[in-house]
Amino acid sequence: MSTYTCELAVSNPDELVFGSAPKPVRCGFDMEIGAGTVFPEVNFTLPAMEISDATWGEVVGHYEEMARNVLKRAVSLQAPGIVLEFELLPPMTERPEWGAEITALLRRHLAAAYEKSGLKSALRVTPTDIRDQGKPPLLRTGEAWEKLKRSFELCIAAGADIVSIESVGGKEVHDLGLMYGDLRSIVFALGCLAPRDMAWLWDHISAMCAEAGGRTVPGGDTACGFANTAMQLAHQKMLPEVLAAVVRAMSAARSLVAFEHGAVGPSKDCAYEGPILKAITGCPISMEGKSAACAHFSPLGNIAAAMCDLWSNESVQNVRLLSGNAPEAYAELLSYDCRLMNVAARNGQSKLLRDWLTESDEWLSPQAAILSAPAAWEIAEAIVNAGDGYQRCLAAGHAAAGILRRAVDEGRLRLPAKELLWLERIEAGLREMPSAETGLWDEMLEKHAGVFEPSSYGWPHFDLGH
Amino acid sequence: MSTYTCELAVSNPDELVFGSAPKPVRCGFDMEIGAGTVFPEVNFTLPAMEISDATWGEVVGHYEEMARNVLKRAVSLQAPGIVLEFELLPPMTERPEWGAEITALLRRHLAAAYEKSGLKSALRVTPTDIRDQGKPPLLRTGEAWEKLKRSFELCIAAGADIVSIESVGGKEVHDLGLMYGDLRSIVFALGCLAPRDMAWLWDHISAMCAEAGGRTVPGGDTACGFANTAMQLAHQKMLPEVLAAVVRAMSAARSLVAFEHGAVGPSKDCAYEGPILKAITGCPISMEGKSAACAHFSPLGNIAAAMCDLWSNESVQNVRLLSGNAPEAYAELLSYDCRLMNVAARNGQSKLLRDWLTESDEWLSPQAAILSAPAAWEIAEAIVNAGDGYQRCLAAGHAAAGILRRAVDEGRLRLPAKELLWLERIEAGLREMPSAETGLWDEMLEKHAGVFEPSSYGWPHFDLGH
Amino acid sequence: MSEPSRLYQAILEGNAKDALAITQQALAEGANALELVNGHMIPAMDEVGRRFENEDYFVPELLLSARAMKAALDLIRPQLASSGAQPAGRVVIGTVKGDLHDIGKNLVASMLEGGGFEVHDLGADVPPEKFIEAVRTTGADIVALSALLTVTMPAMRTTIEALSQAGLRDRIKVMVGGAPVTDQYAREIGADGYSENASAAVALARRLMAARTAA
Amino acid sequence: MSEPSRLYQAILEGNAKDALAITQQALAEGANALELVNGHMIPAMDEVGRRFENEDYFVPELLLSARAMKAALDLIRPQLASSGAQPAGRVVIGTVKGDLHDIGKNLVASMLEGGGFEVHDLGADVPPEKFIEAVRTTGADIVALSALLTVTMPAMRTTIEALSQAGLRDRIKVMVGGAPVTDQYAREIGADGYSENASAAVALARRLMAARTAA
Ligand code: B12
Ligand code: B12
Ligand code: SF4
Ligand code: SF4
Ligand SMILES: [Zn+2]
Ligand SMILES: [Zn+2]
Ligand SMILES: [Zn+2]
Repeated sequence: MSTYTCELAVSNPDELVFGSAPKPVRCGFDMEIGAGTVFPEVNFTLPAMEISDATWGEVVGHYEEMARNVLKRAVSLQAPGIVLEFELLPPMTERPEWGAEITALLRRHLAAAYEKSGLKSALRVTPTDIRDQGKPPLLRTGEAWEKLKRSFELCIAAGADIVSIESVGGKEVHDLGLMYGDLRSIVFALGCLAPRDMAWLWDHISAMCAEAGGRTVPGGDTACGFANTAMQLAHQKMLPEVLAAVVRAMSAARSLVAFEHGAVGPSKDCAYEGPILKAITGCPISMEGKSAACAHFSPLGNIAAAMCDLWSNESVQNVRLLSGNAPEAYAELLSYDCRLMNVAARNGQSKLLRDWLTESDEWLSPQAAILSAPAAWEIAEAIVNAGDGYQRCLAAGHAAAGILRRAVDEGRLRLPAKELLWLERIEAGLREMPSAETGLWDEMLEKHAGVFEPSSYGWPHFDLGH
Repeated sequence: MSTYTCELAVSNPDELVFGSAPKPVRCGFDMEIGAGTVFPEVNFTLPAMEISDATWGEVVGHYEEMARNVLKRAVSLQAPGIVLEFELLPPMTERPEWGAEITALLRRHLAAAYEKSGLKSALRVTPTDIRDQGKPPLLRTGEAWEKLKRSFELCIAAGADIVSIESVGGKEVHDLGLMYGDLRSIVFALGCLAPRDMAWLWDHISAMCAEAGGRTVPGGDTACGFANTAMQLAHQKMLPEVLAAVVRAMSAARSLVAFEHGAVGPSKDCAYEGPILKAITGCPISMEGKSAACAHFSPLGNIAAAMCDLWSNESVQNVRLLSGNAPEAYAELLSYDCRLMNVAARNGQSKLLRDWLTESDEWLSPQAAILSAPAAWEIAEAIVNAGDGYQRCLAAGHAAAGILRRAVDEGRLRLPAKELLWLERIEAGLREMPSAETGLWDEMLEKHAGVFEPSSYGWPHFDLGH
Repeated sequence: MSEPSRLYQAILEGNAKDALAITQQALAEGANALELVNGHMIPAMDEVGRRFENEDYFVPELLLSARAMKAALDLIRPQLASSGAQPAGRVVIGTVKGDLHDIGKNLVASMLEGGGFEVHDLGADVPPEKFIEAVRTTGADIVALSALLTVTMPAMRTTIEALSQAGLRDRIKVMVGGAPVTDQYAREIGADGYSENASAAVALARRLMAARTAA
Repeated sequence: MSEPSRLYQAILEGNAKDALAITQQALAEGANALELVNGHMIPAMDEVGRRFENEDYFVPELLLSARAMKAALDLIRPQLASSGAQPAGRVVIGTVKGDLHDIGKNLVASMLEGGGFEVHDLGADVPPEKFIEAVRTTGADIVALSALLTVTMPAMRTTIEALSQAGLRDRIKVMVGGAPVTDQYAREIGADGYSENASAAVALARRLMAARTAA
């Protein structure tokens, strides 16, 4: 039975707007995400400090304080609802009990705010994908995977309403591909390796949610380790922006696999490929942009909001600002951002505001150009019309490169010479790719021997697809 | 000759929109403020540290770093222009050479960015009003005033494009008025004392700008020490919100005096009374809201943007966030906020976005309710139709209380009982005020003997008005 | 007797005039000073504090009550002193050098007074020497420092160091506060306590007094 | 002779195959190894660095050049060694314990290699013991630590302390980097240098080597 999606859930780009998704998600304390309202998703983390038995009391104190402040702010601003994201730090996944303890603590705060003030809310918990410790990483066996699995189980039991992960399968090859601008390795990583790990991993995650009674929603994954790495490197002028744009599009083919294996949304905030996923799956998406400048700079500040269902600050440390602590300040900022979107929606004008948010960024960066509603929809369509993971990845790449080329030719997008050079290289590279993934295997097995472990991707059944 | 404004520069509330002011201001490197585009005004300050001879090198290093990062971000995001605000810290006004040194440093960075990347920009410099050191404060004589004056002179000479101040005349009485919820003292401070100091002070500031050749623009003042203090206290549930709202409206009568004595805008960011000032004077205004949550929480996050010409983050310390340093992160955030407004303007839809920004907050707080375009315009009209400073202050108070009362009666604004009680108290208090300020003098001179120094307000010519 | 509960009421309502009159009458009728304070006045201020915490009272209500309390207390103090009763503690309070923000400090001072402390308010922009002098002349138990500017926070440390150098540090407890101050910072600079707001400051001061007596 | 400027060109273009072939031929024709390195290869990498700084080159271009440089260098090394020439310095580099981010560290390592340093890359998630062992076995001049997580920054301090305890601290210079690291933090934990990016890291390493020789 094929699990490949062959149809779009959103029938035309005009239906891709913020706040509304064809398949809303109910979870947490009376939250319904994607049903017409955009909610803030507030993310927070520790300031620079060690996590150890000795400091654990302090760690707990920080989370208590962050939860208290953020919820106080949400109540005071009469937010229609709020999602908190708890991204475990690596030691909290290494010792799963720690992650579960914080999960329970946050859940208690949400429960209290719901009871006392009627604040609707949900808690997203994101264990760290620690499976890439080995060289090559072992993804399906070994201690790291055991701990990761246990972390999911305990966090689900401790009250997570949504679980997510930023999974790393394929990244070991993708990193090299990026550094050398080597498109063949990039496609192999995103189209052949990552989807296999995603399918396997998300089958497990969905099963864990179901086994625990189904109260916890399997949210989604993000191509953070792939496309955001490329975006950050492009931001630092280390990689061409056109490469980051094409990688982003191709990464959607990878992140989609979570949904084909149980995820129902809301997708993870840092998955800027979200609009493409929303077009394909109809599931609500979390996005981040200008109000996540605390965590990442990006050329996607406004356009990222255009189709979001949750609006996030990505991550901010519990440091003191002049007004109060940073997580509280970001809770306020996001609440106002959401209010504006919700006002436009209430006035039946979501599409107009969406188009302004898009126009703001669209032609100032190739990375933005491929994320407008029409562009996302075009890439989404290319993906569902293609075959396996490899072909979907290639199709997305071709679609993105095509969008950029047309924009350049028609004078909407102006690129410096060195970016144009790379756009040509990418186009040529895509054209030269074999039509089926088998055509890449020998080359990649040789080139990256020792870098990735084939059995982590199901080898010797590698050839069976995911 | 009377300097009282008797007519509104903006003939109806619909013309009050962001980005456009009847009297744009040209300054700095090719900036034109209020001529159709909203620009970010980025404010930054030192992290927790001492300022002394020993640390001065470090201080300079911080400002170098902040300027470099903020301008880099503005260039990278292709901002159409940017204003930097340098708010002197008290020791930098105490030793005017210090403030001038940083002014020159920032100006150098702006010049370099203009030359290298064509980035338009202007530098606003705001010396600290240190005249309130004594008890009672001496405003027109003594060392503090001499230093303050010198600080203006040196900063103007060092290249400030715009100068502002957050002046404190009348605050010594206003603070007490707020703490005891004593409306008579509040009106006396805002309507009798403050305007006299403002007139005197702004005559001096405008003269200093003119004497230096007129390259430096006298920007404007802010009722920060009055209305923002009330707002912060209301935020902390220490004062009723309705009182903060009425104080805000009355403070416009005070801040207006700067414009009647030489200021031409852009007004100071933290003057949330800006829309009222813009309606009266037609000068561009700087505002701050959700993206200043780093510095202040407020119930005005979106509505504050509705009529702004500059959009500010108020103040953020040079601390490290996950993305980079905070000033750079805020430069990004503000740039995107401005882009959205400018897109709407480009599409001829400023008013629509303005109305959404307004609807977002208007009925969730009395402080927001008095700052919509129609409300601001109504208060502005009340002010210009009234007589002297005292009567303008009272008129503004009546107008604001009236707006709140109508909104309560018509069910648009819902207030808890304890706020309603205070609204009644305020209405009664306003009704009981004498019709001319002379009716307050004896009472106030007795009640606040030793708290304020009459000669600081022109006594014995106190009765001559300003 | 019905007077003291009228006294309770007068303080609760922030009516200084009534509070004074009632106290005067009660004393004239031979009421026990300590009983007036502990049985009626402090309970009234505790209720005021509770209402403030609950956000039923705003600052003006609270300050008017504190003012009524203080008026009545001033009247009673001679009797109290002669009966050997002590204030809850003696506090020297001020905003540190270079910092002119005094609203928060004033609030803390009023609440401490309302809580039965004897408060010596040195105002704003207070150099270390002044704190030292005040500790010496008042015999203070507690020094309370306020700072609102990040650039004046270091002056808290300097003030504490100056108190040490003056040989006074062991005799007193130091509490600190103000928006930018944190618990951690308080510990770093060697203060004995920090609180976020004015009502918590009273509780803190009481804890510090208890610790002092215990030690 | 025209070979070395073709060598310069091959490295500049990141063409490892050509770079190898040209070097081989030049050596066969009796070219001076040191002259090849100093006169052509290092200048080529300097130009690469300059283009990268100027944002004319992206990382892939830079890494391909570094790879070409390394290929040619590996070929020449025996001759260099026999002529007594030394690498610019020996560097042990790694991402500290608990931290798996290695992209930045890899870049720094490549740039250092391109700059003529002998680089021993220990990978990511490297415990202090491993750094100590590597310093001992390689005779390193410099230890370079990378961290991308605020929670692993303290491991930099621990690593430096471990180097001290192992009696190695005086023998080496420590440089640190990674997005959350600051100059100030570097000073706080007793590192000898910090740099913001990979090209600055090469300049820093050269400065540290100079300081080392001077001392
Ligand atoms: C009002 C105000 C002013 C007024 C001060 C009026 C007055 N008489 O105090 C005026 C306008 C004069 C002013 C001036 C300045 N200000 Co001012 N001001 C404020 C504002 C808006 C509110 C402060 C306030 O009164 N809060 C209300 C009180 C009740 O709260 P609180 O002080 O925190 O006190 C409570 C607790 O902290 C605690 N507490 C306080 N003290 C103590 C002590 C003890 C022992 C304990 C236990 C507890 C405790 O209990 C209190 C009650 O719950 C703040 C903004 C803000 N969000 O805080 C800025 C703020 C403090 N000011 C700021 C600045 C920069 C300035 C100026 C330098 C501006 C300038 N460039 O001119 C000058 C400095 C003058 C000087 N030398 O001090 C910055 C400080 C930034 C920084 N780097 O530190 C702030 C944070 C504004 C901002 N976001 O940028 N300011
Ligand atoms: C890519 C990435 C990942 C990838 C890593 C891939 C890899 N192989 O390295 C993946 C997805 C695996 C990942 C995982 C995680 N990450 Co991560 N990641 C990033 C990201 C997007 C980019 C980092 C990067 O490679 N930058 C590009 C390189 C070139 O820059 P650089 O590392 O800074 O290096 C340069 C300089 O710093 C310097 N330099 C670096 N090292 C050295 C050393 C010396 C000696 C010198 C002189 C100079 C120097 O030179 C380099 C070149 O110029 C950043 C976000 C960001 N904006 O930085 C987050 C970020 C670092 N990650 C973060 C987090 C939280 C995580 C996770 C914990 C997420 C989770 N909950 O699962 C895990 C942790 C895993 C672990 N145990 O380490 C946070 C850290 C927050 C915090 N509290 O510290 C960041 C900041 C994202 C964010 N905004 O929240 N991450
Ligand atoms: S985008 Fe940033 S926060 Fe999100 S997963 Fe990637 S590194 Fe982590
Ligand atoms: S609002 Fe805040 S920043 Fe602005 S003047 Fe007032 S205290 Fe200063
Ligand atoms: Zn993330
Ligand atoms: Zn201000
Ligand atoms: Zn300001």
